[in-house]
Amino acid sequence: MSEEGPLSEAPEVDEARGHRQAPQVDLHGREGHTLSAAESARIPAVGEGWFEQPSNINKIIWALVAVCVASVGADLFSLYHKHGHYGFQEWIGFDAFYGFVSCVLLVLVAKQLRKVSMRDENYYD
Amino acid sequence: MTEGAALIDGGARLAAMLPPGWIMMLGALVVPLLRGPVRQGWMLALPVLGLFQMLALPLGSEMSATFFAYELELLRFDSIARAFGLVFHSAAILSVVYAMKNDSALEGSAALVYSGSAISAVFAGDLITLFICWELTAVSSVFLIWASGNERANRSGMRYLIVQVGSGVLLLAGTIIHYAETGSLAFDHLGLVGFGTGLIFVAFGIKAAFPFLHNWLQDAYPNATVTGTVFLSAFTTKLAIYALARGFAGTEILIPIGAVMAVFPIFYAVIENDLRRVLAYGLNNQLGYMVVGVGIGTEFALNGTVAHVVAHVIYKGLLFMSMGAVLYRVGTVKASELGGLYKSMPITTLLCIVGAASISAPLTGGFVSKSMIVSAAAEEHYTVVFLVLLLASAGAFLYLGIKVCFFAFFGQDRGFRVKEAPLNMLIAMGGAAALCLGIGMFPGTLYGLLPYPVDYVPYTVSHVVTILQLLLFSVLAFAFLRKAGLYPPELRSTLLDSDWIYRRMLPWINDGLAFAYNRAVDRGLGPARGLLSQVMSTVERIHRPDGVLGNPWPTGATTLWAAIMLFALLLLSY
Amino acid sequence: MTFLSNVAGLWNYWAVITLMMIGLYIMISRGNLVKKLMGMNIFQVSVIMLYVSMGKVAGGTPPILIEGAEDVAYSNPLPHVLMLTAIVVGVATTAVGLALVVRVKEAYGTVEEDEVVAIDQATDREEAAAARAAEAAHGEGA
Amino acid sequence: MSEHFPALQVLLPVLTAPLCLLLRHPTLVRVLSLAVTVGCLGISLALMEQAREVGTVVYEFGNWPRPLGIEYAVDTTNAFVLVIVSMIAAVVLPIGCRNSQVPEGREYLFYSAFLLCFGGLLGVAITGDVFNIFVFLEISSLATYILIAMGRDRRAIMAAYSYLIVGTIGATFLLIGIGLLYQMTGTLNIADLAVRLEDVKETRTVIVAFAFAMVGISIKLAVLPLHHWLPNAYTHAPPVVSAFLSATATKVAYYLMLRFIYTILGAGFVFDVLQFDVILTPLSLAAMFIGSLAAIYQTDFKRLLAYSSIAQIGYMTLGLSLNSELGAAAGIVHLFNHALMKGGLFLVAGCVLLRVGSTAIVDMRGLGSRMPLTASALVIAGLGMIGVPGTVGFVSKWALVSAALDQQAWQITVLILLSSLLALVYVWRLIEVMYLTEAPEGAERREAPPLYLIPTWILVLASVYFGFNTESTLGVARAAAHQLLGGAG
Repeated sequence: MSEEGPLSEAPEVDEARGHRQAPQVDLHGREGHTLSAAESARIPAVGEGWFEQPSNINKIIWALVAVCVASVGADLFSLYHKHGHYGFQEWIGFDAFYGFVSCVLLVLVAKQLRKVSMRDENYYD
Repeated sequence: MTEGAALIDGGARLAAMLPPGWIMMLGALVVPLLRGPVRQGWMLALPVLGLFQMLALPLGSEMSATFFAYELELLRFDSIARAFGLVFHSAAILSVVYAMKNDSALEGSAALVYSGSAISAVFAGDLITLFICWELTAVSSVFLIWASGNERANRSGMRYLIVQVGSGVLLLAGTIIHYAETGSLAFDHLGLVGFGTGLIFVAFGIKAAFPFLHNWLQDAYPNATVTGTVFLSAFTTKLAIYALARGFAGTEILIPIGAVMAVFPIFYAVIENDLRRVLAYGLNNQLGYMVVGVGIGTEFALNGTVAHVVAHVIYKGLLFMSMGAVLYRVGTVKASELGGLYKSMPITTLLCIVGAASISAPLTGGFVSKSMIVSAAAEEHYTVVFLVLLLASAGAFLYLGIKVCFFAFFGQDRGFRVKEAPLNMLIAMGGAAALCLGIGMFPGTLYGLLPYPVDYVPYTVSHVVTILQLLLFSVLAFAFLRKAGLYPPELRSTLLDSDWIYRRMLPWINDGLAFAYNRAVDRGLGPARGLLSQVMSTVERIHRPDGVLGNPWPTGATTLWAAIMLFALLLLSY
Repeated sequence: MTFLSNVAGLWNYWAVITLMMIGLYIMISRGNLVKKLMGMNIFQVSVIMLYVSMGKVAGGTPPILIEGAEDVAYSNPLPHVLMLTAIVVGVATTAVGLALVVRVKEAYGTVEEDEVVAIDQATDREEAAAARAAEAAHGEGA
Repeated sequence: MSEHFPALQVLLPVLTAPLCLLLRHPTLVRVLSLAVTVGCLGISLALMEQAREVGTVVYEFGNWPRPLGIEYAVDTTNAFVLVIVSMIAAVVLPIGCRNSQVPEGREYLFYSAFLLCFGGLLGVAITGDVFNIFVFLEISSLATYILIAMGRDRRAIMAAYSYLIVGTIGATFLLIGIGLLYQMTGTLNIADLAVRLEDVKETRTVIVAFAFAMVGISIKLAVLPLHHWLPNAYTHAPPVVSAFLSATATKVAYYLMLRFIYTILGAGFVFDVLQFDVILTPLSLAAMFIGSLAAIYQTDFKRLLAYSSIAQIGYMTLGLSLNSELGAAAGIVHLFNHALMKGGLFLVAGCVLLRVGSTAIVDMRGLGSRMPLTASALVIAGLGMIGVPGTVGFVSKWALVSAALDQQAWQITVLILLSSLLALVYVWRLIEVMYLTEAPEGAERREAPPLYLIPTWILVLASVYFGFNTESTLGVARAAAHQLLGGAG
């Protein structure tokens, strides 16, 4: 498959709703499954999905924060017996902290890696 | 109907005489002769039949054959082999269901031979049998890559084949040397004790994708067909883990190797754009856990390794299946081009989330298996390794699970409106998801299959909460980085990895040497080269059909030769 | 034994060897297919003579049983018998050979080996050239 | 009945041949000869069983005891050769004389010639009398000349003629050798010869006898400088004949060489006193390389196969020249394995000739899609020629390499492996042409008929089967070599 072709050639079935149909890449040249107009209509338009509403996203994030706080809170108020092989594992919120920091670090390091190792998509061709 | 039943009965009796895996390998040969639903049924029947056949074997069964002077142990049925056999069969069944609509006979046969040979390898009791199966997996699996039919896949497949066959050659060489050193071909615990076992170790290491030996994986898997990658993800590397666990359990060097393996692919996974390649990096990262488990080598650690193999094959298969479905429907799995597919493919989305969660979340397979390895590291006081694995857990969950789900199904809607994945794919994914959850919720069954008795209890409040903290804050970190604009954007790109060494550096060196050589030749080695080409052309000239040696002489000449030879014999004897 | 008695005492072998060499030489040197067959015949005859002469027992009579006679030395009959078979084989071979020569003459119009070989090689070369041409044409097409 | 098996083994085909001439009815003749070959196969297998049980099965004609009468003696070695010959005959004969010059209605000539050739070869292998060897050799050779001349091309006639001249020289040399041996011992019986030669071994007459016999057999075996009858004969003969001859005629000659060296003259005498290996080893190595190189540069598929046969004969004689039990076993097992592979390949050539009308390699372009079954048979048998594990070729190479290593002959091992690479080159050339180039325009896609395909695939599948089941080939070959070299039968 060429890298640009199928996407730019994809037929615009419903421009008003921002829909486009994907080209069929297939398992060996089967006919494409073009959506019927009815099927297409059932799918929310671009920007209208539940997960696309900024307010909903904020709700999700706040819910996430709440759960996070709750999990650390369990540590804080010793709601359960915390058990680990090492002493540091029993610190309050150790895993939370470790998870957060290591993820941020991983991303930041990876961004640096990109400077070294990123090449054009067709570098080897 | 009764005839059919009799046929099935006869077939079953025949099959019962074969070692596990052979049913699939032999049955695969028939696949090209069948068409349509018959073929689909046949392809599904083979692994199911194989599974039943394996389950019917009592533990401790053996089967051997004589090959030259060597006694080959085709079947060694112990608990570790049983666990691998079980998960390989399950993976084969799910993958076949997933690939049901793929009507390429070549791909179907190759996939079955590949699965079958991987299963046979697990039951191999000696190194020769292992080698044969080892090479068979290499040779059969490459067709799953070549079946993509494009230039990129062709070349990638060739690189893959060279690496895999190379691994087999090392295994053979190691086996021969090991045999010369010890006189034994048995595939039991080997340990790094000599040059022979060293070569075998490297051979296993290549297939297990050790750091710097890993890149065939990320190179080849994303280039295979939609269905081929699902097969590939299940067998090759896990076979290598099995081989390591069998041959090199407790070899300490494996621990640092595994630790590095668990971390470095994450960096690549973060910035890689092709989501199937992201999964390949993730595969590599999870192999790291297993290698660490083998390296620790205690019963507990080995149990953890086997358990993690079981869980990992299933959930990684599920993730590859969901990305395959996306590729099938949308035509790309590049993160930079995808988004918002949850609207079009809600079921796939849900199943993909289950797969992502199964990496470590409670109630899933990854939770009950991976934690055994991490705990084993702690129990044996490998503190640094413990912390590294913990970090990798958080990273893997985030950048494999979240990233794949988020960029493919949520994120910015790119407007693709496609159909939900085909039914057979959904069934396969659903089956895999059910297994993930089943293992996670009822770990006792899994633990019962492990090679050693298990007294590990995964579901303690402490464990659940701490893991939840780790995972939740990973997600929080992701949300934070996205909001803060620190998260690297998805870019269409190629990332340099160790494959750069053989795809770029070696050719450069080669070109440089060729240049130097040509210069030297121009300066005065010309005559030598001329001589060489002259020799070559002379060889061709005299062997060509019109040359002296390629052309039948007239009878007189042969007669003369007969006389000459007679004379020579007489001369020699006098 | 002196050289002379060597030659004289074993004269039958010398004769055989001479015949054999003549036969071989004809087969090597003559290009005419019929002459080659004749050379082959001479060569075979030399072997027959070798066998027959080795069956002779000095002072022996032909191996026909003489009734009532004692102390009669008989020549060894076996080589003669063997050679009856060998002669049959030789005749058969010659017949097949001559039949083939007839066919060669029909197919090629000549019975000189060098000419036949030249024709054959020309055919071979044509085939090879056609092969190369086809390959080259294919190479351009691809 | 079963005690007469040795006699029946030869008499059945030899007597059926003239019967065919009388009957003339094409179908009848065909069925009859087929029945005879299948019967011979059964007999040979039974003989093999008997020989493995009792060591040597002896059959005395007219109950005349050794050394007066003619006896047939079957031990493991010649039982193995008998099985090879009759197996190949039974597999290839059903194809009959298609693709040859035989005019319609005169197929009975083909069948009688084939049966004579077949019976002659069996006779050579089975008999325990050296003069009988000569007679049977000539019977089979005369039939062979006729069979070769049946080829479609006029070059077949010339090939037959050349083979006739050269082959007759070979047989006559053998006859001279036999005569000289008789002169020294007064016996023609092989077992008796071996005993009586002990006293007179070092005489010049025996040495000369040895030289004549060896050169004679070498011609029939196509050892390197004496091989030039072979390529033309195999190239231009009808495919079935090529398949049969390549799989059997040289094998029987190899058996003769084994018999003369090990049973009659004794390995100690041949190798230590006469130093036959000094000549045989370099010739074998040269055959391996020159044969393979010539195969690489051929433009005709059948001729390529013929040259590859010369290389393969090199492997067999190399095993012999190693002068060890393992070496002889390697040679014997390669008899069988090569018969399967080369027989299969020549039948593939027959399929190609039938459908494509030529066996030029360029005409085989795109065969992979035009005749998939034929092409895949070629690939599998070709892998065997290279010696890929899982094929009989590998078994042979393995046996040969381990024999060479056993003698500490490292350099020979290396050369064996190198020459395998050459085999890779010429097999790859064929694969490339068949699968990686497109079919010429207008080429029809038509698979060969089952009549051709079934025998071809029987041989090809057997070549895979015996790549795994080594007990019934290598095991027997080792037993045969053990018996030949004087171990307890």
